Amino acid sequence: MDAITIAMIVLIAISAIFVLLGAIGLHRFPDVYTRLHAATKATTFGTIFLAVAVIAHGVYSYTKAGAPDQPAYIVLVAHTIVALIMLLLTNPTGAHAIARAARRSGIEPERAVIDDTREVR
Amino acid sequence: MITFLVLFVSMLLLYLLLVAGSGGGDGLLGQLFSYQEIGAAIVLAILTAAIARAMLGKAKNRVMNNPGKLLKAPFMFIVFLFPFFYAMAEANLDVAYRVITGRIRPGIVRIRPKLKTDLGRTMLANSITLTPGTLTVDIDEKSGDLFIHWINVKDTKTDDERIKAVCGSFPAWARRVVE
Amino acid sequence: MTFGPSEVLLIGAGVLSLGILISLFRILLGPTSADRVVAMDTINTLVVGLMIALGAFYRQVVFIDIAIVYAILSFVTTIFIARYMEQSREKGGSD
Amino acid sequence: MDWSLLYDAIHVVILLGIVAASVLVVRMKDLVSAAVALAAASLLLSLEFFILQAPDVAIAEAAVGAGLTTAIYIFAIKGTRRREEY
Repeated sequence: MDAITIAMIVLIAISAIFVLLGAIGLHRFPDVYTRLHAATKATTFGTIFLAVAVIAHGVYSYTKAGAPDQPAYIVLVAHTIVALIMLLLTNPTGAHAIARAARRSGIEPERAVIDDTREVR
Repeated sequence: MITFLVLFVSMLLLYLLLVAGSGGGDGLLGQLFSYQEIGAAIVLAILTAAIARAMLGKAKNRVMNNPGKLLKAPFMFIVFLFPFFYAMAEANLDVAYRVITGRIRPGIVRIRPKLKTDLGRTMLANSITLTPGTLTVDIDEKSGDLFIHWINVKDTKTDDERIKAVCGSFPAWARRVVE
Repeated sequence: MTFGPSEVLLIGAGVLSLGILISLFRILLGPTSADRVVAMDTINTLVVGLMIALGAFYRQVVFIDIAIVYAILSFVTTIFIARYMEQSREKGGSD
Repeated sequence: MDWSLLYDAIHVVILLGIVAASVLVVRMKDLVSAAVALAAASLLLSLEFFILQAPDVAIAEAAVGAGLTTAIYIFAIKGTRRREEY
């Protein structure tokens, strides 16, 4: 086993652990808001590590490939970076939209010790 | 004019990132871009910026009107990425711990970060959503107060202590980058 | 039998599809419709990750473009459902 | 161990997900929840086209299935009562 395989095993193991924790957290937490914590943070972090593994693979393959194959790996790395940026921009915004919609449609946070939104409306 | 220039540069960079690898030369630099793609990028970026300027110029983003701050903002943003990723890793270990043990003490708190521009508020809200145990629920549009769902509420006395406990140094960073 | 980067990417894709299956149970169980939207948003993120991993596994660039398009379009869906729930002002029903 | 077995396993998991989500669409009484389940089914269908290596169909399915039909269904639900009764 060469170095790139070991590096990718480490990166993908971290990504797999966080993705599975996010999916299990959907079932362990009691209400919408705490589930959003598990869902957005853990899965976004896991997907970032997966994309980093793909980028590492692309850079390594670029140095190994012959001249006619090299542009394909540049395109692979650039497009993975664009997909990662889109994910990082849209994910927290979507989570914020869901949380606001849930609060305004009247879902109370369960087991809450403090709730400042109650005095506003 | 400055809005137009900002849009032009960002659209140009996005297009060039999407067509990287189109050149036919040798080596890394020769393979990156062909001349046709660079020409198409400039024409399309001018068109996009001219169309979108009327829409984006209305927001209360004062950083767009200050050229010195505008040149500094991208560099400050790159410096900001390092504490941000550290806080993000910390957040995920925290969430992992709470998923495994199920030990939570949730609540919704109100904080007043005193940011003036729309861009600064957006950046702060998105950073808070991705970092330790906090999630932005709502915003009071007049005063700029944020309502934050906190997974493990700590008892704090003053407002400053609470801001410190919720989002660390992010308001200072947001002020440094875009205000 | 070989064990290289392609096989590691395939294992990562397998774990992501397991996460999709676990999240589908939340769409089945979720007491309110907000819970179901959260589960759908999680599945969106996981599908984008799966598309990136399998696109690198196939070694074809077109497949990663689909991931970019998909990330933007799924965001539109989430925002649309959230806007509707915000306006409707009634408790999400249980099933 | 043969690695194509894992590839087939991913394929089967996605197909099971499509079937499960489609059954949920029919069984749900709350219309918004049914629309969410339909969006989940169509996004898994897009992933299925992706795995069958048909990128053009996958893009069309992502645009129409995940983006457009959910919006149209939500517009339709706005004109009705939220709960289904029978």
